[in-house]
Amino acid sequence: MASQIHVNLSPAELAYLHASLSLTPPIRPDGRSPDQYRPLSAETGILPGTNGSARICFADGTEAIVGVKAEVEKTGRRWDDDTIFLEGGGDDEEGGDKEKGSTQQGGNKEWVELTVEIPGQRDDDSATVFLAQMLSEALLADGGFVERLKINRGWHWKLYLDILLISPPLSYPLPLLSLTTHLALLSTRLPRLKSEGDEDPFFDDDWAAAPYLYPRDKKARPPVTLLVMAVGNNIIFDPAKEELAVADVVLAVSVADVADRKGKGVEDEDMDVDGRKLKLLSIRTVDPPSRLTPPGVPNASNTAYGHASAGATQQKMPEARAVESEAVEGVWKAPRGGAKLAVMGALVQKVLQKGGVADEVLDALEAVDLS
Amino acid sequence: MPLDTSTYSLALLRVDGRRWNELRRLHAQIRTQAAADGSSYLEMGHTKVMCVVTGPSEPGPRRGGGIGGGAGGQSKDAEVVVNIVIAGFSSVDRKRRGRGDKRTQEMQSTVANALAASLHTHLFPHSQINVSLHVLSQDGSLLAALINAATLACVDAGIPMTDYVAACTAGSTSTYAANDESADPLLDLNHQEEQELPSLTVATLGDSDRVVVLVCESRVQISRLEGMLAVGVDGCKQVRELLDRVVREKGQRMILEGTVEKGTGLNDLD
Amino acid sequence: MTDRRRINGPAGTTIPPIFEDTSNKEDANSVKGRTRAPDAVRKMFLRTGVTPTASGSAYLEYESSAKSGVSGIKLSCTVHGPRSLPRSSPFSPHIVLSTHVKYAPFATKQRRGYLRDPSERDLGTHLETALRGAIIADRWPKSGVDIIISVIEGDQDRASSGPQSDETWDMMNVLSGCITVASAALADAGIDCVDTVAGGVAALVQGPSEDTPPSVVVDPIPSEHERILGACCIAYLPTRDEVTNLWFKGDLPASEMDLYTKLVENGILASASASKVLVDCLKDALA
Amino acid sequence: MSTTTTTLAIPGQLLGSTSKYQPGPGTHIHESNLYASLLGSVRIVHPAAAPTTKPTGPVKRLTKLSALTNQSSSSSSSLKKQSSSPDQLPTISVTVSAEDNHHNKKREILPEVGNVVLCKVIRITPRQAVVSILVCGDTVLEAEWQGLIRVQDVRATEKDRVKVYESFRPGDVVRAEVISLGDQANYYLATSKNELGVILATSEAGNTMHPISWKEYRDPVTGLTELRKVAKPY
Amino acid sequence: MPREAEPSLNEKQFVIQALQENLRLDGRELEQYRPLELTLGDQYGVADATLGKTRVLAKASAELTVPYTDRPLDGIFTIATELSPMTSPAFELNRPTETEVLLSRLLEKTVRRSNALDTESLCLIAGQKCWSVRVDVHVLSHDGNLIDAACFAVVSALRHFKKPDTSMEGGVLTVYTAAEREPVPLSWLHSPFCVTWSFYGEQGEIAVLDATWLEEQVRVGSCTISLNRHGEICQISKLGGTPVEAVALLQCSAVSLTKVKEFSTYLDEKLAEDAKRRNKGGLLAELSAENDR
Repeated sequence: MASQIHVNLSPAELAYLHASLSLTPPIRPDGRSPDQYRPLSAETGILPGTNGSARICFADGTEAIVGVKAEVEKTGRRWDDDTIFLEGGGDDEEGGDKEKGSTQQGGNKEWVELTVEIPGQRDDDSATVFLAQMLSEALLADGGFVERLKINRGWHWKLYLDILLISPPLSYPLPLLSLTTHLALLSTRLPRLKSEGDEDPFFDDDWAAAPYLYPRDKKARPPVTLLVMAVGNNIIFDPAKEELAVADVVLAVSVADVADRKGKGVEDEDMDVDGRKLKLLSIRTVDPPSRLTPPGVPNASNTAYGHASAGATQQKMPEARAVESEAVEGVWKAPRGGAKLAVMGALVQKVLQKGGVADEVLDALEAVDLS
Repeated sequence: MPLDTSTYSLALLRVDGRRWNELRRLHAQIRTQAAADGSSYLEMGHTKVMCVVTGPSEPGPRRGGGIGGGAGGQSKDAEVVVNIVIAGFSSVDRKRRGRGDKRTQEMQSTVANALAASLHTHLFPHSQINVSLHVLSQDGSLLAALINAATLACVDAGIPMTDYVAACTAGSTSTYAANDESADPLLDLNHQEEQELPSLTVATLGDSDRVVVLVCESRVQISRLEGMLAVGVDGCKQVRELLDRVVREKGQRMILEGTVEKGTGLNDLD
Repeated sequence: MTDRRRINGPAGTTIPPIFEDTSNKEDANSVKGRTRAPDAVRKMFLRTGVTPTASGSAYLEYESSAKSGVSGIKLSCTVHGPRSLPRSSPFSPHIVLSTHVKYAPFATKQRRGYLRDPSERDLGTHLETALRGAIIADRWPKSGVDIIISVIEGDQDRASSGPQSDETWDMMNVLSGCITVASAALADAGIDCVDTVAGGVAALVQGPSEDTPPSVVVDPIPSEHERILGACCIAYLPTRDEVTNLWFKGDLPASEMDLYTKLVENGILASASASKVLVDCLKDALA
Repeated sequence: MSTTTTTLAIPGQLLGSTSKYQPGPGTHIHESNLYASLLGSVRIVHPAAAPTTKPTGPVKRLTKLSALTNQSSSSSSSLKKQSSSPDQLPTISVTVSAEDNHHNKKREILPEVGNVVLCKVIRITPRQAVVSILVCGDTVLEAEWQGLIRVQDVRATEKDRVKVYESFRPGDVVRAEVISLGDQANYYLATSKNELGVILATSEAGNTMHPISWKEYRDPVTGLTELRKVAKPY
Repeated sequence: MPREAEPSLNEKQFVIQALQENLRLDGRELEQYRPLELTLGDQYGVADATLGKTRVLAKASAELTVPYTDRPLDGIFTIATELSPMTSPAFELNRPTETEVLLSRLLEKTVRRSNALDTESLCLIAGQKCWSVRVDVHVLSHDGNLIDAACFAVVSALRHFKKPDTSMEGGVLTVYTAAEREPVPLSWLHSPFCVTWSFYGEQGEIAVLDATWLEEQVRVGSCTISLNRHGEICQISKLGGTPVEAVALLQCSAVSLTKVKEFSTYLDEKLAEDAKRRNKGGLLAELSAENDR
């Protein structure tokens, strides 16, 4: 959860931040507009040793590198209705389409292995695990992805995604990592299959001929995970560390572009103008670090100002810190409780609406030329 | 696959077409990253390493892989903490090694101690210098590359140091079993050669003959040590020159861009 | 991350049992689909104070489904603390919450190890997020509380050898249970909460045939449905009408936002009914 | 004693508006309404009686060690209270008490700034005395909380003359007041009041001593005196 | 975590001063070892090496397991080093310190990677059954130069160790107890030993062998060289520290060779002694079923 990143801001500063962010329009510390991302520079195909790789550097200097490696793996050996054809042999028809059915259900966890490396954090640290789970969850939720990995009924590709955060984690790295992963997958190519049918696969070793995992001509794109937060009624995208420190609620929303998705006959009518058809893959609540911020002391109960009352009444009353006070204007109080449903709905809506931020981000990423 | 050294004896050319005393292409950059105090990117052949230095700073909570000179920032010298991440995709066949991996830890402490020898840590008491290294691709001479990258990053970070710590590998043709004295020493081995031939990694301080790091992990006749060491040491001198050039060029550029004030006598330096 | 504390058997030598899929056979008594109404949650049993040594504890059990061989969920939760933080940890003006969710080795069809695997850690993080919102953290400075949940039975279809992907949906069910049971245990431990948080799950399921439009059900059991298109797990504060944790996963066209909202509403429905049980349980714990 | 135990409350239950009640322990304010934050019974304490009522939190424990102190000091505090808070709203609070939860489990409470605690001296240094807090108010604590009496907090006057080893010895039981939450490890305590200080001391000979002056204890057997910061007996 | 108490400034000064005048606190020459004692246990594969106050006990053991899938033709050979709090309060269980990691890596490189033990001979049925030989190193007391002592202990333990004899007839693998057949020694290829140098002075010009704990604490650098008696270097590791002239290192390696020869002769004597002690009345000749190749 985000609370792992520590912010040292005084209650006064927090109160100020919160106030300025809940203005309409909100005033962000770095002067961005609410749905504006940090400027970034990206490049792909930086590592010849991998099937696909990408590097993104945010303007604030945070930098991540993602490398994708693919290995051929026997399918079989799954506790599935179609374990009938274990070693790819003994093929019978309904085995095949059953398999299809099952893979459509979000596919096999084992086909994708995603690891996140954050300097200074153990790789089994719960925050890191949370990140990894979030990113892989988005990938797997899109059934089409796993179908891409199928070679034939006996064999499939296993993808290894290694995500490295190069810079020290200045802000919650989720957006950065997600964008980088997206690019890396876009640039990923798998060797062209030469064998046909269910025979053991062998491949064309001409790299130039290797097709992309996400073919260029199709509109399909890997998922991106956006970090959205709300302060008061304002919705703010790609929040910086300081902004997270006063967030009321933080959501991580994963969307993907599924223009070429067959199956449910819905997409035809509501294609929007640029033919992009967004799909909601996963939403997670991220624990806002604001809950762990130190509260301010309203002047009334500030003993330093001679109002000894608080001290005195507490005199012989253990637990009397519970003496509650109404929220005082300009005094920071760590938020309690959760978020109203309406707010959450608005967040998601803002992400998904046509021409919304998700659209913009995907456009921006398509602009990156894939070497 | 076994590397037939016979071809070498014929043409005196190595598998990748180098002579015995040739380095691979060494490409390096410094100040690759805005966020860090110091950063560098270094390629030796296909071995690619990134380095980020933060500090000298107040020692944070003890992190994993915290192996270094001082003792928990309590010492009167700055503690050099090195953290090496070997990316899963770096080697040809993907293998993932966790933080606990002993070999990585050994390299961490080696780099840390090598730097500590050259950096003026006594200038920063009770503080910590964090060096985090990322291995993006490996093709032999990994340790050497790590040391060089770390040195560059420290230069970029502006941490006072005695001199560059430059490293490279040296090997010897024909395996230890064949006890021929005619075996030639080799410079800067790649992965294939490292697998087949006896090799050692040597790092020297500046252009002196003084060895900071000497690591040999393969069986070799003691008689051959001298030859290999000699080649290695003078390889290090070449490497130092290259590193030095990188730094100077960057310096020049920064002056032209006006990012830094032009100091006096910088022209007579180069 | 290998388990160095105990002597482990050789890796990968155990394969989970695959039982004969009775649902394929045309015998009358085997229930295939869901028997409950779409908006009916399973009956659950909740009781606090089951572990005398802990400062707070609770036990939660879901009834097992009508479908043969599908087990319910059994969870036990213990709360330790508030206790003084270890000397190494820095000063904290709030209570420091640490959540551990652990499957018993026999809880699911596939044996779980003794070390927490990523999915368990993930659950722990979700749970923490859900509870952080409920707890009034600044009542307990400089102190920490450990919330330990052990999943005794993990809601998996043992009879039919369902595909792996079901696991994630099971996780959601388990998480909702964890949230409810943890909140009961917290109340039992006497740690200040703004409200009794309760968890609930709703899912978007494919109808019996492909052409029927997908429908929304609460508290789904994966194996009872043809296919689950998406599901969401919600941690809900009934009296404040607020959500502390929302976890949605699925495959939902952006054009169908109404489906999504419907899903969330049903999720809240489920957690509301869970919180009824919770409230009653707490009430008679007092009486 | 006009305390009225009305009903049972569960966390999140509405208790009334802030215009009607003052928030006491186990309650919290949300949108100018009072809600319960604990599982327990609701108590409404009327202001006139407020000072003399026992502290609501620890009432469940019957280990009275300092009844007298409560009387005297609470009366003193009552005066302050009168002056400070003119509006006399009844205080509403939710408490977990032994009788109303069937397996009578004790609920942990924390030392607060301003509490009087009883603690045992663990070790002394020239700068401070390290103590472990045993009793807070009237409640014997479950968890192990460590405290610190710094040399400048031992006495109200002539602080620069204070020597820790002339004020405390390991093993002494000290009555002290919490002055700060302190650092991550220790609460900061002070004995800079007459009624605060060592209340139980054993001599080097190992006998329990009795106080003879504001700074001396005497061993009844050997007749030797030792220096302490003596708490004023009642 | 508790840290080792550092020697006082005076101590440091004194030791270094002395070394600059070629004097050591215990009156040794700079290149002289402390008396090395080896005790072989009654059980096969137990070796207890003492070097002054440093004492290391190594125990070799073997069990039947399945070979690793990626190396079906090799047996398994592991060296387990754990520094217990018994050795020094600075060590904790389950949290390897730097010293521990480096020590185990050194033993690993010296004994295992230089394949002193022929692991292929440990394989009984390819891909199915093989011996897993394991050496546990226990440091009983630590007064400097752990590495050399530990390495010596490990090698002698392995040399001394005998594994149960086995036979294959018609795909049936039989493992004989010591009563049925005399256990057979491991097929041992060469005996590497570590020699650790400590360096002192500004330029690291003073090289000292077998430093005590106090001396180790004040040294500016160290270098461990592993050789066998045939003058084959198995491993060199100078992991940072104050730079040392290359020539000096070469001299060190030369001196190390002589030391290593002393070690191996000493070990051979000890083993011979032990064999004689066991072989009462020369019964072993009949008992052992292996034909000497």
